[in-house]
Amino acid sequence: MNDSIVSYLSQFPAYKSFVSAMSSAMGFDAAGIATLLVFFVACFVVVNVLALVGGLGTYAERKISADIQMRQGPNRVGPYGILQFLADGVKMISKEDLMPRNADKFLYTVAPLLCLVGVLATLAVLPFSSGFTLTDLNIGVFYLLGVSSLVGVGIFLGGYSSNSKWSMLGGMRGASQIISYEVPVTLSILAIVVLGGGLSFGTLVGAQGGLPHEWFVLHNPFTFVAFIVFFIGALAESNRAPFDLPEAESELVSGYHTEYTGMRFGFFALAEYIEVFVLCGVAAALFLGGYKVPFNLGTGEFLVNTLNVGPLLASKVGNFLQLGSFVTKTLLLYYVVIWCRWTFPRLRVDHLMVICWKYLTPIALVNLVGCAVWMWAFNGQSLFKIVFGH
Amino acid sequence: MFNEVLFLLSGLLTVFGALAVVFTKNLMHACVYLLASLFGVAGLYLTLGADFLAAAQIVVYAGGVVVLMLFAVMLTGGTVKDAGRYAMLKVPSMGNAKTFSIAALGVLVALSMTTKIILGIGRSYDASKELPAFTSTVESIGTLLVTDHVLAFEISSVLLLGALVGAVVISRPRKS
Amino acid sequence: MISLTSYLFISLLLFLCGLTVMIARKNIIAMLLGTELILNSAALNFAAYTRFVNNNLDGHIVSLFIIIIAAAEAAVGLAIVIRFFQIKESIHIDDATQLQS
Amino acid sequence: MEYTLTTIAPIVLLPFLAFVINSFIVKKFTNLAVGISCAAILGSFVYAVRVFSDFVFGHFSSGAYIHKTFNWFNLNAGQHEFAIDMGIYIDNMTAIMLLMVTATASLIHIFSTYYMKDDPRYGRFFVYMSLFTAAMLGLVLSDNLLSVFFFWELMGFCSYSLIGFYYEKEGAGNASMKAFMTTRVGDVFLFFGILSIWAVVGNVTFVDIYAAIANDQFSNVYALGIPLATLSGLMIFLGTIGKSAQFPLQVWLPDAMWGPTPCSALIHAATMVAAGVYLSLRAFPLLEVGGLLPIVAYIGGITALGAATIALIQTDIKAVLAYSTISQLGYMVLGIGVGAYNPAFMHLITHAVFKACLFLAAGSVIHSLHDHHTHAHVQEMPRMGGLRKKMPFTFLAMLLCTFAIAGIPFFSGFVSKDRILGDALLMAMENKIFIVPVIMGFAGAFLTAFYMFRMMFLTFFGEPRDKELYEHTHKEKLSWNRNVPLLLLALFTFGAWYAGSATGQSLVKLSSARYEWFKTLVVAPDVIQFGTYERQALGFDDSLAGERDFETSKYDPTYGLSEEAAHHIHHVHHIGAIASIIIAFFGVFLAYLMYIKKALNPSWWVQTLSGWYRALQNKYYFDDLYIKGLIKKILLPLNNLLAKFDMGFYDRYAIDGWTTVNKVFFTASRWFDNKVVDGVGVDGTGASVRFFNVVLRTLQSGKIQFYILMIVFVLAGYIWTLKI
Repeated sequence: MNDSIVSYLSQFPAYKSFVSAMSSAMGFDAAGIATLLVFFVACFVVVNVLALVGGLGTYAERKISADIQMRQGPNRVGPYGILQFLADGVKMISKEDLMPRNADKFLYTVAPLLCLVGVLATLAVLPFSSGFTLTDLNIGVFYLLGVSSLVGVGIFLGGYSSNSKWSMLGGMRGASQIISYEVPVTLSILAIVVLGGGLSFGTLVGAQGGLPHEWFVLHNPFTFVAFIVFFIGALAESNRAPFDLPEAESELVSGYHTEYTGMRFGFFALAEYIEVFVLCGVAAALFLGGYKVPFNLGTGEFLVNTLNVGPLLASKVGNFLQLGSFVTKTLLLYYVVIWCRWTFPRLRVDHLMVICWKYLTPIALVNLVGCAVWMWAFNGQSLFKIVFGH
Repeated sequence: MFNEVLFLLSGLLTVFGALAVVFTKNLMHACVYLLASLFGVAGLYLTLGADFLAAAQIVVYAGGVVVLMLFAVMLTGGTVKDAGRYAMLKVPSMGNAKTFSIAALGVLVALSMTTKIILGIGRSYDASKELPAFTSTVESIGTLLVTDHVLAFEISSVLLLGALVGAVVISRPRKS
Repeated sequence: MISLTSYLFISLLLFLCGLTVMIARKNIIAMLLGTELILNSAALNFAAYTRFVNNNLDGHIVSLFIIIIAAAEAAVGLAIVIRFFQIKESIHIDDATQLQS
Repeated sequence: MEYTLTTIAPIVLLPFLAFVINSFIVKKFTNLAVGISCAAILGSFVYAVRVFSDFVFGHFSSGAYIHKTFNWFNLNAGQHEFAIDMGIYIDNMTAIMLLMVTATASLIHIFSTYYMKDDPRYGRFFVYMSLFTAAMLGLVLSDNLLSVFFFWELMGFCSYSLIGFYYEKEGAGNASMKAFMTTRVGDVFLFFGILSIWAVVGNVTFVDIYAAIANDQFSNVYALGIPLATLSGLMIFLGTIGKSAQFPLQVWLPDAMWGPTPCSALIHAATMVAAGVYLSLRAFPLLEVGGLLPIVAYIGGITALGAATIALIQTDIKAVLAYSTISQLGYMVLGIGVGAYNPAFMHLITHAVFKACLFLAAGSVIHSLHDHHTHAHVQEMPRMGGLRKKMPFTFLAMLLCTFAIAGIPFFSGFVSKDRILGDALLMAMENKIFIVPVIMGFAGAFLTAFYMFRMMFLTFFGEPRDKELYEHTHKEKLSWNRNVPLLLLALFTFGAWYAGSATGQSLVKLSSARYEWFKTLVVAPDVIQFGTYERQALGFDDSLAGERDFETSKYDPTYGLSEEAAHHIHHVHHIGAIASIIIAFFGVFLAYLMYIKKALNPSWWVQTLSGWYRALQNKYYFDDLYIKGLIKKILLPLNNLLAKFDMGFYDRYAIDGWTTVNKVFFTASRWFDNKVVDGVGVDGTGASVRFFNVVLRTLQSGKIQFYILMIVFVLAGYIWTLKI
């Protein structure tokens, strides 16, 4: 049904030989176990890379913020402070892992896990490239939204279970913020789904072209506004920048993870940074053409036609190209997010809520209806196509 | 093979989640276990090939209902009278031996009856025939919703709107 | 081998747990949890029947509507509980016996 | 003439209609009411003349009769077919009777317009008169005893109301009550008679009775040991005694004189009292079969003689006439008793005519004698005398009628009375038992002559004894409503109208039977002829129901007898006639001596026969006999006895007894009511309701979890019972 990374890899002879070896070793048809193994390896790779990205995220954030504030940022550890995140990681692990006395032990330990699980679960459907997405579920977007709401639960439980007033307030505010911003984010994604005609990332990205004018963001004015709403919602949902009230140092001493130390805090921080990357990835995939390489290089036809390279090799190269385009787009957005953090002032809680319910949600609804009308009126053509004919 | 594994995992998750909900003393834990149990049910949906249902289950319950429960607990705990040492809310009793014994009685009766029915169904159900392969149900459910069951669909939308407005109005503290 | 009865047993267990929660717990919100469990057990049955008996997806539709209604019910229920709490200062079920004859 | 409902009914209906109309309008339109009443009776008279002419001049057959019936009501309950048919039965006797009644009634009505004019209740008198005439005509026409009985009672009521006409006078009230009661006694026996006949014959129409007698149905039926024929005959004759004031029950007629004189004329002289005799005539075959004729004869004789003797000493002119009526009725009954059917009926008719005339004349006399002091009319003969100059026409009419009643030859009275006495003599010859009635008859005849002429001499001849009264009475002028009726009636007292020969005896062989029309037409009903007949519904067919061929010689009484027997009958009749003539003249002569010549001194007779005189004055103590004897000695004690029984036993046990029974039941039911109904039923349900209330209330505990548990149990129950 939905093709996944294993299905992609299984095209290669190496995979077949591996499977035959496994089955001869195991004595029975090991296809199932083989796929399991491959899935396991793929997931391992993806998770670690993202962890790395998370770590680099902290480094990037400190460097960029320093750059914005006309200062250097970390440069001691490794060349240009590139290994700073490893130092932080080691610090996180070595720190003493203590728990408040009356904390709700079970929830205290479960909360960070929930957060991390919620974020990592979304990686399953993130469309790195046409082949490398772990599984291209045909309910991809729907699944992503559902799972990402776990983060809200984790934050809330974290705040509640650490048995202190600040964390409690931080948790409440964080959860309510995340839940309320889910509404505009979902509606804007729906607008794209209406255009794309399917819930899975594959179809949505496929519906876009390599060149910017074929991206959904420039498809029609409604989608452009939908991109902005999505981006703001994403910021709020990941408790970043102007919406980072839950762990605002000045008021709530760092919000819901005040009492957390050591690796639990590490989970929270890691979850946060990965979530930012994921959301940027989703934004890139839905609005900026995802892994689509300009001039269809990604599909490997060019190579096959011109350099008559073997189709398998061509697709492999194409995938890497697609991966490259997806990552660059996501990191660009990542930069914008970090950029926003040090430019916009923090929002008051009621302002936060007012923006969400009184402005973003209505706009998102209008966009959704607009896209639907656009689809019906111009039967799906992008503005550029209408204007310039092709 | 993959299906059986998933069934086993999610089945265990649901059952133990539900049992945990029954036996925890703390209401918050009950909510979390409920969340776990519902995720188990989502898993079961997947084993039954109902992927859209699983996603809907996750979105609705994980995202909405459980958080709602948690908020409700928070909003209803903090009276001075019930406040615990750290002004933590003292949640009313989650049932004691007496209530559980009564519950057990009820459950026993229900259990005997339903098992009788299920055995009846089991006997009459021939598990022989080949089950169809899993297909994506999203499109077909979508079409069904707006063709056969459009009335139910529209009414549920009105229902949800009503619930939304109602919940807001009811829970808003009166000005007086 | 997984068959219809296995799913029915799981939903039965879910139902029984929900029932015990509703009967045993003295806390209104706990009872709402119980209702959630019971509703899910019903939805599960429908899905199971669609898979094993006649798979014309109507079961899925019904389950979907059950989920929808469960959400609406939870929302309104909790609103009432909150209101009840504001009035009665407690959410103990035995305080809610005004309908007593 | 065509005999249908529309032609016969008016005879009865006209007066009845007059009665109905007048009873409404009499207060406001009195004269109109009187007019209607007179017109009605004249109308009936016209119809009666038509019927009379049809029978006497048309068919002229002794056996002719019309019998039309209609079904009055029919209760055929199951097998007993109980149907009562009413109808009319007209034969020669009925025709003659009709003519007589309507003629006398109309003349009396006319006279009443004079006599009652200044009476305050002038109109009301005519209302009763109309009703009475309707009843009498109805009786005459009716074909069965039941309708006879109806009209009989109606007449009784009319006589009661007319006798009591001056109800402010205490005597009138008593008299009407007395009249009503005594006739009622007779009616009761009549009713028993009708019932006994009914029991045997099945219905009571005359033709059926005659058929029954012909078919010998009465012979072997006994009731109370007496053969039924005699019993029912006796009962019917007792009815006649009551109504026609015969020997035991004659006390009421003299007191009936309290009523206005025209009423006495019509009711107590001509018609009502005659109805009794008419009924006996109708039932003659029954009396004959029952062997009751001797009894009838004796009753007739005693009444005739007794009444005549009492009449001797009466001073009130109306009293004299009343007793003379009783005595003449006695003669009719005597006639029946001796089997003189035709003469008895003739005497009835002739008597009706001259007695009505006598009463009207007396009425005009009384009406003109007005006592200024007491403002009342004078009826006492001692205060009269020499009135013939004051009232010549009344005197003439009265004189003629007195001749008739006294039995002076050439007058109707003589013809009929002589024939009765002749037949009586004949019967006495044959049967010794009849000798005493015959002697009584002849003695009565003598006394009748005497007291009638005594009355004439006292009122009209001699010197006026009350000068002042004499001066006040103004001379009589010939007026249409005072004198014409009198003279007309007087006209019909001549014997020639009724019998061919002047003397009533067929001394001379007449050329045609027409002259002896009365003797030929009126014949005792021949039961054989009625043995087989088929009844005809009224209004169906107007042909004469039955017509016997008529042999001219049939009118001769000796017809069919041997020459020698015929000669014997003639011989006896001649002796009878001569004897009666002698007696009559002797009576007149004696009266002449006593009151005109004053040769004989009445007071002498009074002293010598003082005992008898006192008896006469007290009317042979009949009134005392009845009041002291019958009522005081027998009825009152019986009454007391019954009262004692009623009060003592019946009330105490039957009624009070019930109360005790009631008390018992009452206490029992009260206990049951309290203990069971209240205890168990009412309180019980109350308690049960409370009990269930408690039980159910706990069920509604308000605890939701309890409800859930209930739901589970109920669900389980369903599943378990339905065995899913």
